[in-house]
Amino acid sequence: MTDKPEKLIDKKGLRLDGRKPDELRPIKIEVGVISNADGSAYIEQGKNKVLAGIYGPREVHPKHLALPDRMVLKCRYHMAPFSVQERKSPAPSRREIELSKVIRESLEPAIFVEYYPRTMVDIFVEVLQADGGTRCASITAAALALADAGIPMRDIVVACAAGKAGDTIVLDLMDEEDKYGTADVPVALMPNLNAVTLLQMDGILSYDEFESAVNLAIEGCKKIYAMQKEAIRSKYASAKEEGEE
Amino acid sequence: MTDKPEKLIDKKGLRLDGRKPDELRPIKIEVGVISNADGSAYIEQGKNKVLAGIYGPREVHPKHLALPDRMVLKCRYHMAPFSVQERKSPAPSRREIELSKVIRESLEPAIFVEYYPRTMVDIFVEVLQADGGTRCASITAAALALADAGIPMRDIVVACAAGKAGDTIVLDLMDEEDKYGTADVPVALMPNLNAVTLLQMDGILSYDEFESAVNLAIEGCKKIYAMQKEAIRSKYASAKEEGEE
Amino acid sequence: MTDKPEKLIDKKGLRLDGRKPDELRPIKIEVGVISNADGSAYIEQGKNKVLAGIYGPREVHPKHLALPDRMVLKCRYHMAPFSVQERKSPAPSRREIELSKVIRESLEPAIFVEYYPRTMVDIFVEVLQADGGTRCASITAAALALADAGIPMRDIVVACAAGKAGDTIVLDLMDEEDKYGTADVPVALMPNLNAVTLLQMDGILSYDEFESAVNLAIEGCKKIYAMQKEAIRSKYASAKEEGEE
Amino acid sequence: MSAVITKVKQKEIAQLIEKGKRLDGRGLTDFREIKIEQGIIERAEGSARVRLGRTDVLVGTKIEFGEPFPDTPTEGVLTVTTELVPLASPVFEAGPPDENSIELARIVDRGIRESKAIDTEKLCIEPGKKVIVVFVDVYVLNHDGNLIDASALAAMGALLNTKVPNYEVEDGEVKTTSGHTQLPIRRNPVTVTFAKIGGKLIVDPWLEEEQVMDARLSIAIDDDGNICAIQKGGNGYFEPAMILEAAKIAKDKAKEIRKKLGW
Amino acid sequence: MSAVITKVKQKEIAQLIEKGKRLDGRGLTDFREIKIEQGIIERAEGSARVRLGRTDVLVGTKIEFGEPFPDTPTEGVLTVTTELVPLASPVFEAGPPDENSIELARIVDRGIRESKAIDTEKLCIEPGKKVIVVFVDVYVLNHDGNLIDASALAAMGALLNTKVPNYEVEDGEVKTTSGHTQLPIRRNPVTVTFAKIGGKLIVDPWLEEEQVMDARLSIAIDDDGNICAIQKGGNGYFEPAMILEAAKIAKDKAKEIRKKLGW
Amino acid sequence: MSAVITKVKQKEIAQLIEKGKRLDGRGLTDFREIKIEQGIIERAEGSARVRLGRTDVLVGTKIEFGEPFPDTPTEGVLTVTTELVPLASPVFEAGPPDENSIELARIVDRGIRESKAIDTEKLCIEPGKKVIVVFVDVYVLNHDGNLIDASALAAMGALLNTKVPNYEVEDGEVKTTSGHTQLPIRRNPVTVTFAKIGGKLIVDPWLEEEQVMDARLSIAIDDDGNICAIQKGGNGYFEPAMILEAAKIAKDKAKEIRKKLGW
Repeated sequence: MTDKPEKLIDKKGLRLDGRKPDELRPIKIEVGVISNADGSAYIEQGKNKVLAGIYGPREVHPKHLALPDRMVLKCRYHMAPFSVQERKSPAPSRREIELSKVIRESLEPAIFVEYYPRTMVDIFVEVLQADGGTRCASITAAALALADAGIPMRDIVVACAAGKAGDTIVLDLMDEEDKYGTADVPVALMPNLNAVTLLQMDGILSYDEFESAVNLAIEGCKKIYAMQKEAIRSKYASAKEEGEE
Repeated sequence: MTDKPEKLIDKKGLRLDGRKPDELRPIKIEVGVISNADGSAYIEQGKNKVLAGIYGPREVHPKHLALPDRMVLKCRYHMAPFSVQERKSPAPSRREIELSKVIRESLEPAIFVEYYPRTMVDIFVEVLQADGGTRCASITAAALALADAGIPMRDIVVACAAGKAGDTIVLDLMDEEDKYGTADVPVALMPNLNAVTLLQMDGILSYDEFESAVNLAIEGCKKIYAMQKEAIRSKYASAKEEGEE
Repeated sequence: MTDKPEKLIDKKGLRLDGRKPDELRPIKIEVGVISNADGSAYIEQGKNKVLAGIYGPREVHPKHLALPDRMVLKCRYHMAPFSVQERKSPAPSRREIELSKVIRESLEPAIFVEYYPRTMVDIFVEVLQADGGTRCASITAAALALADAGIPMRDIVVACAAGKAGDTIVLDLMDEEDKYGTADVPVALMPNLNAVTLLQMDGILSYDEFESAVNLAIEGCKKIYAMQKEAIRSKYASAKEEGEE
Repeated sequence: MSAVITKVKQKEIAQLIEKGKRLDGRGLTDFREIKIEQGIIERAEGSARVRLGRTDVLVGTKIEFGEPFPDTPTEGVLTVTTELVPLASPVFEAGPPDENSIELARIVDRGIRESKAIDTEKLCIEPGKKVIVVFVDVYVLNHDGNLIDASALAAMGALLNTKVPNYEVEDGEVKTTSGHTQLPIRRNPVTVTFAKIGGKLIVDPWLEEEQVMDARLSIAIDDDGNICAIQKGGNGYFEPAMILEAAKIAKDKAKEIRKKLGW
Repeated sequence: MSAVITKVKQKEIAQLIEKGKRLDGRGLTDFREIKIEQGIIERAEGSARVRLGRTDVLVGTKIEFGEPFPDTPTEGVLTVTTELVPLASPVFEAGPPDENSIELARIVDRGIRESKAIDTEKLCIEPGKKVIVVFVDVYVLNHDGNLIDASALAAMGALLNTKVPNYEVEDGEVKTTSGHTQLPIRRNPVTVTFAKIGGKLIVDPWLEEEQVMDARLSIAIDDDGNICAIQKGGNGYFEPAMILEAAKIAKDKAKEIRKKLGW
Repeated sequence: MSAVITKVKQKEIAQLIEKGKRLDGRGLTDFREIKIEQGIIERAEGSARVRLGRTDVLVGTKIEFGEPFPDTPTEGVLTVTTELVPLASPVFEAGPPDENSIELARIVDRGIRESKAIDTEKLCIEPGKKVIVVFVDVYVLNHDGNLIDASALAAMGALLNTKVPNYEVEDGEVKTTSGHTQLPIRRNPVTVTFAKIGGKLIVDPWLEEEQVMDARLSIAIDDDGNICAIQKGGNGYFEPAMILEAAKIAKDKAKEIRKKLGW
């Protein structure tokens, strides 16, 4: 177990990993990584390693859950037993069940669910390694997987947290800041529509601090959004190259 | 935990709570207490606090359980985690599963199940606080809830236990008498039909003692039956008043 | 718990229970022992006591599992809580789930599954007492129960293990040889077709030892096969006698 | 089973019973033939198999060392489970115990517990910390009606031949040593089950009778003829007089069975 | 419910809200009438029943002695569960908690935990070994919308009247003695839930409003007016400005409720 | 999948195999390309990802301190689980492990255990009380056939880079200290899986071959070329001679793979 650090922000105003308050962790994104899935994406954000896969639109199972005017969206957020310090039992925890719900509800506003009535789309998120902020990384990856699967969407959803470490409002909290910080505000956004699709908060913030945190998280979302677009472009490009060969 | 009392019956022949052997605990009954339910009732009997609600007749779920010539009756007896001294896990215990069955089988003889073929009636009993004799209080309340829901019945079922505390045959055992007494005989009755629909026994009784206990329990049932009738009357009256206002 | 024995094979080359290396344990077989089942058989092999019953061909439940061109075969291998030294929880263990699968897959090659499309046959195996080699005894009994149920088959499947105890290749391992021996090779066979339908191995064997063990197990299978035939004959005979009386 | 067939059969069975007869030739208060074999599972600490006609129940007991319940710190623990394995009947399904299985276990448990059949005080090793735990596992092998009486008999039969391994306590841990003693049994309760069909009581209903009965009543009787446990089942009712009649018959039948078994 | 009816109702409700009105006559930021009864379950260490209009939630607390979490060895443990028993609504089903039940429990838990409402350091008996465990069991009796705010209020109401039995430690085991002290409560957070319907925010949605809302936002406010927990729910979204607006309203409403309840 | 299509495909695949060819161009006893990456999950004590063609398996190991099994009081504990997460294939479903998942875990476990790959005696901390527990969690990321060989390889790959944290025992409790040692590995078993199609044996079946195979045979081979575990699967059978042929091929293939990986 990591011990509680003395200070989350040093004298120079830098964080434990040397980042400035408004700096993201290193991010690596890949699209189209699971050959069996209809769409998939992989993200590394700091030490987070998250894989998202999409199956669908496909037949609803069990059948009686089918809806006449829209698709059914399902989501399963799941952590590998070895993804965290103490081995996690494979059975879904209450936390995983809640996160499955909020992740689904953060992606659903983007999807034209009425385009595919009587079908089902499954979003599967597997956290292979966790480092604080897995729900945001999951949303970012799952949105790309949905795009990769060709699910029609209003925008690509992107997520990032801001929060308070020590007395400072910081972006993209890592594990220690999540655990020992004052507050954590994960936000998911459809940048083109200026629409927040996920908002949670843990900790204590004044109204003004909350406003700053939300605004900082939105800035972070926009930066990651650019990387999402780039990842799609580079997959298309390589697919095109392969096609031309 | 309450310690074992020295004597269950004092020199004057009175019980721990001052009752005479053939005396009921104070009883309070209310009908129509859950606005969402099709019928409901609440009973306090001593420190027992029990809520019963009825949903139905409604569609059978899952469908293949529907019966062509009668309604399906389901019953769930459930205790709140805080209803007993040691916190009870919310998962149904073996005891709760057995009681759900015997309560259902004590109510079913009263219901004209053939009037609503292909439907289902759900009886939900929630024990908010337990004080000995919850199954009888549950039956008394559930029968009223069925009446409140307008389910056609031959009679209102009513239940009460008798038993043996020390050397005395007593009516309506409280928690300590249940735990430290010699025998407990819960009985449910359709008074107008002189029909016993629940009979269980724990403990040791001679034939003669058993006969006395059954007769005493039946007397108790008849007294509570009068209160049931009164509770229905007073609900009707207040409904009528509201209608006239 | 039985302690680890000093030697599994004594100076005379005999085993703990006095058997020669290529000798089977005493076997007792009965066919038609469960009146409710469509077919059944009971086997004692050493201290193993195993009961197998067949229900079917019957309607597939749940319906959507029915296959248009063949029967569905199900198998449940289950141990009674008191069948082993330490009480076994009634819930199916991972071992029981694996054995249910390999037993089913050892019997299925013998069955003309295409004769009864859209039906299901259930094989239920109950181990009442375990003494090493329960899977083989289960297969031997279940194959007889299938025959007793009149399920059309290419051959009667029969099973027996061979293995290595100390430095010796031995037949039909008992509990101590299973636990403290070097290797265990359970084999199921359709003798008339020279077809191996079950093969597993635990332990360490050279190629030559493995070849010897497989051959010895096949010899054992053939001996038990004769007893299976005899058990069927004697059931038929007694049924005939009853008919003639 | 189709409801129509059941009603025809119900009528037929009820008409016979009206005349004091039963489909299998028994009188109204006759048990089927009872066969009991004890000690047949060597790996179990105790065992018995009871056949009541074609109903076939095997009970095995296991002994473990464990903790007492907080409210009875000086008493051993009794745990009864039943398994209605799908081998035994086309209507039994694999999976966690359903309400019928749980009710059966609790009736068997109640008969043993309320009659104080086991001297649980003698099963205490260290008050509040270590006691002997007795597992009674009821395994139904063939279901042809009246599982309650067959299971209750087999459970007592198994307890009567249950051996408790000798043990010693060392550093708070219990270890078995060689040898064993008999489980201390004080009472031999016998349970008698009635079915009400067409307004009449019959004893020991077999499967077809159970399928058409209005209600069921099981009464456990101890060695002194006292009643020690009762359970009504089924969707029908009993008039109070019929309950008292059943209690009297149960007393006689239990005595008869106890005599037959030499208990 | 048919999707067509929902759309008609959604339009009707949204049109009213557009005019600043609601079906039940409330203003957009009005709560329904709040009734709270405390200490009504004597067997529980604490209890409270909250009625928010026809929504009816009972919370009971139980105190046990147990082990701390490894990463907070000097703090007591808080466990919140919710049961959406089928008695309370035709849409609730018996069985293990579903995602709605779990989300509700976790929102209630978060409001209490993040506001540091309980002084958990005072619940430590022996660091790393023994602490006081507080169970908060939320029992919904009737569901007519906004279970979050009703449950959060009832949970705090129950904690405020929770008694911790006195105890002594002997040989590493904790035993209760006579008497009790009050559970140490430092903060009284209040949760305020919004629904977004037709682009407008309303406070304390009742069942019909919940059925047609686009999205939901719950904000917990502590005694100093700070935000201590937030949860967005539902398949819609919020513009950032609307979130900030909600945060301001929540602060006012929480203050109002705290005043009304004398917290 | 329609049974008709399967039969057509089966015929096509079998005819190719008859000519010594396979759909993907491999020879009958060729493995697909094997890629292995080790140590890629820093939070795990050991990890490896194996790609066998498009089949993709990630294994992570975790180390805990726990109790030994009663019958092996001086040995550490090995626990292998597999998760066939629905991400990896349209035929996998969320939920508790099914028979395929359990069989896979038990085959991987058997290969490691029976070859005595781990020196479990060195994992004993205090005989009968405290030992090191090694969790091997097999996580299938993409299923394109022959999960057995890929999982067995990834499991050994992860064990080979597993670090055991240093520890000290204080008052009967084990605490980790700084630093670590390598998990003691003695053997590197390799599992080789065969499919029988149209009377012929092929090695390393991919998904389409698995869908049409008659039966499956997996043979684990240790460093000395001895057989240490076997599992037959599927609804078909093998002639005894074919089993012996497979055992010979497995010995060669295992040697080849071990050489390629430098094990």
